[in-house]
Amino acid sequence: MESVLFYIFAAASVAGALLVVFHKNPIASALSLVLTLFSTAVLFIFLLAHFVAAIQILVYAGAIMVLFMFTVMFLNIREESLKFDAQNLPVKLGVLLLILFIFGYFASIGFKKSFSLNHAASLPESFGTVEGVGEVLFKDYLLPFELTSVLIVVAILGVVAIAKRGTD
Amino acid sequence: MDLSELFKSTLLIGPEIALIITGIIVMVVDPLIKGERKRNLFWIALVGLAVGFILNLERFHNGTSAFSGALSLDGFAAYFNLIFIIGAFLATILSKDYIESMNLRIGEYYALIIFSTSGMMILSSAREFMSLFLGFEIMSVSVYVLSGFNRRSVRSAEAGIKYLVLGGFSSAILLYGIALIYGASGTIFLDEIAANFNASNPLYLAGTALILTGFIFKIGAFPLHQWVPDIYEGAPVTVTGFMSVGVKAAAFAILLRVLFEGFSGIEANWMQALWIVSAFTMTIGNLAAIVQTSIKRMLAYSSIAHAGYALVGVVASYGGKELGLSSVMYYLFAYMVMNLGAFGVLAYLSKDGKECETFDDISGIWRRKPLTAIALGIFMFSLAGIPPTIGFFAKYRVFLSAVKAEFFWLAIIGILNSVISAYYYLRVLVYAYMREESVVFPRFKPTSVVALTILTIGTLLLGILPLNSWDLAIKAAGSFLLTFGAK
Amino acid sequence: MLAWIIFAPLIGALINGLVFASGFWKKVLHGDEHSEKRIVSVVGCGVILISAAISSIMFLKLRALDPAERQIIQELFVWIPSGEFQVSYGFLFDSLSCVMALVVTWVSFLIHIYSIGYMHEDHSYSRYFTYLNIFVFFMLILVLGNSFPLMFVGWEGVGLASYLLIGFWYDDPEKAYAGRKAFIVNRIGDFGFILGIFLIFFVFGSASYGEVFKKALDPGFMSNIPGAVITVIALLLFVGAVGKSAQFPLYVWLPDAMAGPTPVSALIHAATMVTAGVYMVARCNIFYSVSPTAQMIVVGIAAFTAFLAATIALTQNDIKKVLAYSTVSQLGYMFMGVGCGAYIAGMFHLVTHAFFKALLFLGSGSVIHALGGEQDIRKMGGLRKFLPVTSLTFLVGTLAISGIPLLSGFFSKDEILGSLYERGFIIAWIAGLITAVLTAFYMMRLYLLTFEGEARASGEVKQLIHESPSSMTLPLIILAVLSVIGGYMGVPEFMGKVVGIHDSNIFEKFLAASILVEEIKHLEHHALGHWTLVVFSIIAAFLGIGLAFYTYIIKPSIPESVAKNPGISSLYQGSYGKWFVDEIYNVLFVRTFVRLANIAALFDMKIIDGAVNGIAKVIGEAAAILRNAQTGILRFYAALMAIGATAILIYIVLSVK
Amino acid sequence: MIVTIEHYLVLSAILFIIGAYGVIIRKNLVIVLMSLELMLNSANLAFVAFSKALGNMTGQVFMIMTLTVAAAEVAVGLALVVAIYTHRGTLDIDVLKMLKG
Repeated sequence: MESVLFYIFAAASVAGALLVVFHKNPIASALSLVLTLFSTAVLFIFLLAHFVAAIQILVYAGAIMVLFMFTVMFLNIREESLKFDAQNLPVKLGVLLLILFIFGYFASIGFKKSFSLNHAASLPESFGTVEGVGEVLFKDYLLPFELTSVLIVVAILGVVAIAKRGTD
Repeated sequence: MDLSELFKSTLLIGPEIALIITGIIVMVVDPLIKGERKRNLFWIALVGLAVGFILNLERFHNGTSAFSGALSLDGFAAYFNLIFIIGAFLATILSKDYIESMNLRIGEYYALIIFSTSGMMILSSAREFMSLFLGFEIMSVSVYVLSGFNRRSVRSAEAGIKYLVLGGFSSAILLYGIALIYGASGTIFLDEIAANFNASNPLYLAGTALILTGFIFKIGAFPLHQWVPDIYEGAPVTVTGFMSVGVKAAAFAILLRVLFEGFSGIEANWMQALWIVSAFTMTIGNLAAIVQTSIKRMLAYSSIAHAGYALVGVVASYGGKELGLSSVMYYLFAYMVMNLGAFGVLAYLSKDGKECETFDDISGIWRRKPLTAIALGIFMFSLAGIPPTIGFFAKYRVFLSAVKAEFFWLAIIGILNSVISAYYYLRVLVYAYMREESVVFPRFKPTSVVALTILTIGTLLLGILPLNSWDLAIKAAGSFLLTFGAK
Repeated sequence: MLAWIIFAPLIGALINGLVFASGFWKKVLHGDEHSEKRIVSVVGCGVILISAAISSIMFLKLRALDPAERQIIQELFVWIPSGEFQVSYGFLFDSLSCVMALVVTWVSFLIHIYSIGYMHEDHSYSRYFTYLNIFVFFMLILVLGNSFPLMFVGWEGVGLASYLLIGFWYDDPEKAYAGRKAFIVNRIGDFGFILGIFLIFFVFGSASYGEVFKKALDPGFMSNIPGAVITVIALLLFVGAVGKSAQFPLYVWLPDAMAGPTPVSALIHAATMVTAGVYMVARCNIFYSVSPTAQMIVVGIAAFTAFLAATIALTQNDIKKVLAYSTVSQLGYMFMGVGCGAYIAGMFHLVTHAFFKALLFLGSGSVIHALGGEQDIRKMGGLRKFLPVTSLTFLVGTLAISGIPLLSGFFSKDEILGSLYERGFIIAWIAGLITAVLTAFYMMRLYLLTFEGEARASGEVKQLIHESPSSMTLPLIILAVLSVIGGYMGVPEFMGKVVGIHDSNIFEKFLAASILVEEIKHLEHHALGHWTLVVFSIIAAFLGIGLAFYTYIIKPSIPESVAKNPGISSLYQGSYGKWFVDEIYNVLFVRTFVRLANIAALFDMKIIDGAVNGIAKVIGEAAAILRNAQTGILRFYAALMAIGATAILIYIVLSVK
Repeated sequence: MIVTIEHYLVLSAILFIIGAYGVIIRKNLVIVLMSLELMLNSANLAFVAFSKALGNMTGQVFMIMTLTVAAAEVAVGLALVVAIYTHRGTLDIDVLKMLKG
């Protein structure tokens, strides 16, 4: 059962990603990206990362995608400027497949020694919950957490500097 | 981590906090004051950087770590912080006249310079990938914005978006590498990664390669150097000066720390890769610099070449760690002084919204502004590595450590390159000294002159009398090795 | 005190540069040009006089010391402070550097004085003196520094000053180009030199003369080092010397460097800077003495250079070009001397050459000055009656360089030729003798065409001809006197005995302390005796002079018929065209490199000038390729980056076994 | 067939390459930024997958950090896109070649 669901959502995320890359209309691309992000969130749940999955949907698929949509709408791109990527789709897809093939080939050379993960014997009880993640976040990784605030300040400042009109 | 430890750790990162607070003050005060008075933000920025500088000095004496080992506040970090803070300080002074004459937004500019510096400082001491990545991004996002800071210039906006896209691309590669390393070792702390390192596990190798790629991008070295000239040319010239010295040095700091501490298990392999990278970087940077018609772009290519010279020192560390590392660190310091000076002269000669960037813009400055011409000459000689300047001294150290480590061919390629490089640096001087002036030069700008004087004297004096600047690099390299017990 | 020899010119340069050349005097102090020139002359010449005086005092001090301990070392402070690689600012005043310092300071002083008259009309007078002082400063660092890095500082510094002075009249693009050519060719030499220094560092673990030479003399230490390493060091250093001292194949820059003001040619491109390579070889005598291969190569290149340059000088019509090729040729003699192990003989020729070549250049400057800038000897002639002092002193210089007995050039050249023979470099000896004939011939030709015969200058020019001011003639006279008597400090003992001087060859005795390897004293068994060798030299000198007289005075029709003779004219054209070395370099580089880079570029290539252009073109082609890769298109960069990232990934993954 | 961590890794690698491919082939700046998001998202997937395999939650925390970074980059990126659009009236990145050579 799980494997069927995995393949469904994995296929959905790959399909979404391909549509992002190959669809000529940015709005359609943005919606496809939502599909990918959402499918990924489902995969997170399979991976027992419930809190992170929720965040993924709230922040990523919600907030960030709204930003994208807003920009696309705001810029009000004309129809003729959408034509450019439409040609040669088969060629481009072919190239992508080729790249994947080459990568796969080299990866199989490099990875011919089967790599080993130190699989955990058992997962902690609070794995993936708000409590568990919160404890790690605020105990072990407090500094990075604080640094994100600086990063966000920088981003806000940057957006203001670039987008605000007037010199004063 | 309990509360008292947290408190202690917070106190220990005083310099970083000082800068972040300064940045926030600048940002908050900016909208509150109007018009001409905004220029006073300059002083707040300087005071903040000075405080950071003083607090940072403490670290040379007592190396320690904070946040359960996430940050290593050792002499190595202190040395790099010195480069960042001095660089930011002088870049700020140089920027004052420039941003006023270009009519850029003052508050955001200073705040971003300072935030970016704080990101670099996190980077120089990070021993844990999460802090590292955030420091990396704080620094990068700030300079993306700074590159596109001149909104009236389409070239600046172009530089900003190019930098952001390519930088984001490299950040994603870096992040993926971190993920692989995390998967292989189960931790993101460098010391534990080194302890678990297993060269037969391909996840480690792929992770190392991807992380290396991310750093090579930020250094601006072959084969990920293509962004450098475009972005350096398009960004406002003071920003170019700042990022060519700050971002590059920060990327080197983190490259050294991650490679030497985290991935020492396959030292021979990445060293070989860096050998090739270094040789190509020097050669490509120098060759392309020769045919440039814009000084700014020429200096951008020269900055690629200099990244190559510094990489020679990294490779030389294979033979003698202390010597090689210290030569890289000293090189970056020297590069900060001379390159900031070179860009400073360009900033100084910009006027009324027009940047000084072509050779014609500096033609004949000797006749109108002899002192500026002398400063430019000294910076060019230093960049070309002609004695007795700091540039010669730094190159001498790097190549000497390469010879000492028996990397003869790399040393020969390096010396050959620096021989070639004299040609295009000299061309600047031919225009400056031997041509008629073709543009009207801007009038005297007292603030920039202060910074240029400091840099000129620094370039010359540290070349003639390096005094303890070299010892400091040795000590810093020693403390770096001590941090992870390699000494 | 020693340091002041060096710092006096620096102070002069600072004053002249910052106060006068920067325009501070005119713009801020509103001083007038006349007083500016006076102050600049006093400062410029004064500081050189100070350092000349100090070096003389130091020389006396040095002589007072016991011969075995004849060196004065002054360490100022540590320059490169790091454990085993420590380098300090230290100055070494031993007999070798003493000789060089005396020559440099006194000849510079005379040329500074001369420049007052020569450059008087020039608008950039203060800039000129600033550069000249900077040059002396770096030259003294080169000569007096006690370590290889410090020598390198001076080495680069004199190159810089030379570059600034060649391109001094920057309004003329050709002259600015000549400066650049000199700089680039010198960088090729510097490349070898600095590699040599690094290798010395690597082998000896130090770079100061004291330690390096101490270890090099220690048989225990040397037994661990393969002889080839020392040969490589010696040859790398010699590459530097080949660039700086204009030997084949890097001599091409020196004739072009004559674009600078004539006193500069005299000082930098004849008397001092170009001899730096000779000084360096003499300084590193140990390396050369233990490596016969290196000696063979040095002597071979030197002999070939001497001969080649002399043949070119035969037919040149530009007075300064003749002297330039003559300088190249004479430098070849010096390298033959130091190369065959006769370091003192080489240094001796360096000193006497400094006198007579400076004299000849200054004399030619006086002629050019008098003729209002004319340099073509076909438009001169008969100047003796207009310029009596110049012509007389010029004649002295000509005879001295030709090796006429009892003048300085005779003793020094003879000593080199003698040493070559005694040490078994027979081919070089023969080449030297032939070159001596050629030298006497072309120098006499130069003198005769310039000063004797009928005046070929145009009428207007003739009106203007005047003897130069005393500031110019005085140095000429002093140098002429030195050219006559300068040889007597090095009279060989076998000659001294004849006239009953006990203490002959004081030069050799003084310098012996600095030559760390015992020179092979005159070998006992050789076919020809001392006097026979001397006679050969004398015959060579007189043969050349006689031929010149015959050709240009007795039968003036000969040159023309020779030039037209089908058999000889190709030789004549070859010599006149400088054997087309510049063109050959061009073709070589064009063919081998550019065709590889871009075949189409061949057709665009204009074969104009020298190897420099060839190399520059090659680099330019490669650079253009790189440049075309920089399309500015973001996607393209991202693709390149992705390829780069993949390459790194594959490299790392596959390289780990 | 049991779904192993390797499955997730392969999926993440495919998403990463598609994202990188998007950056390389697309001319539309907004879509280029979306492709960057894809790359970051694929790294997140790898982090969370490893987190499950290793039984420690560092990977999940890292994913949260990446989220912040992505948000910051997108915000600044879109601001720059707007700036470019006001200058040039297009989102075609191939037009952005004033800086070259």
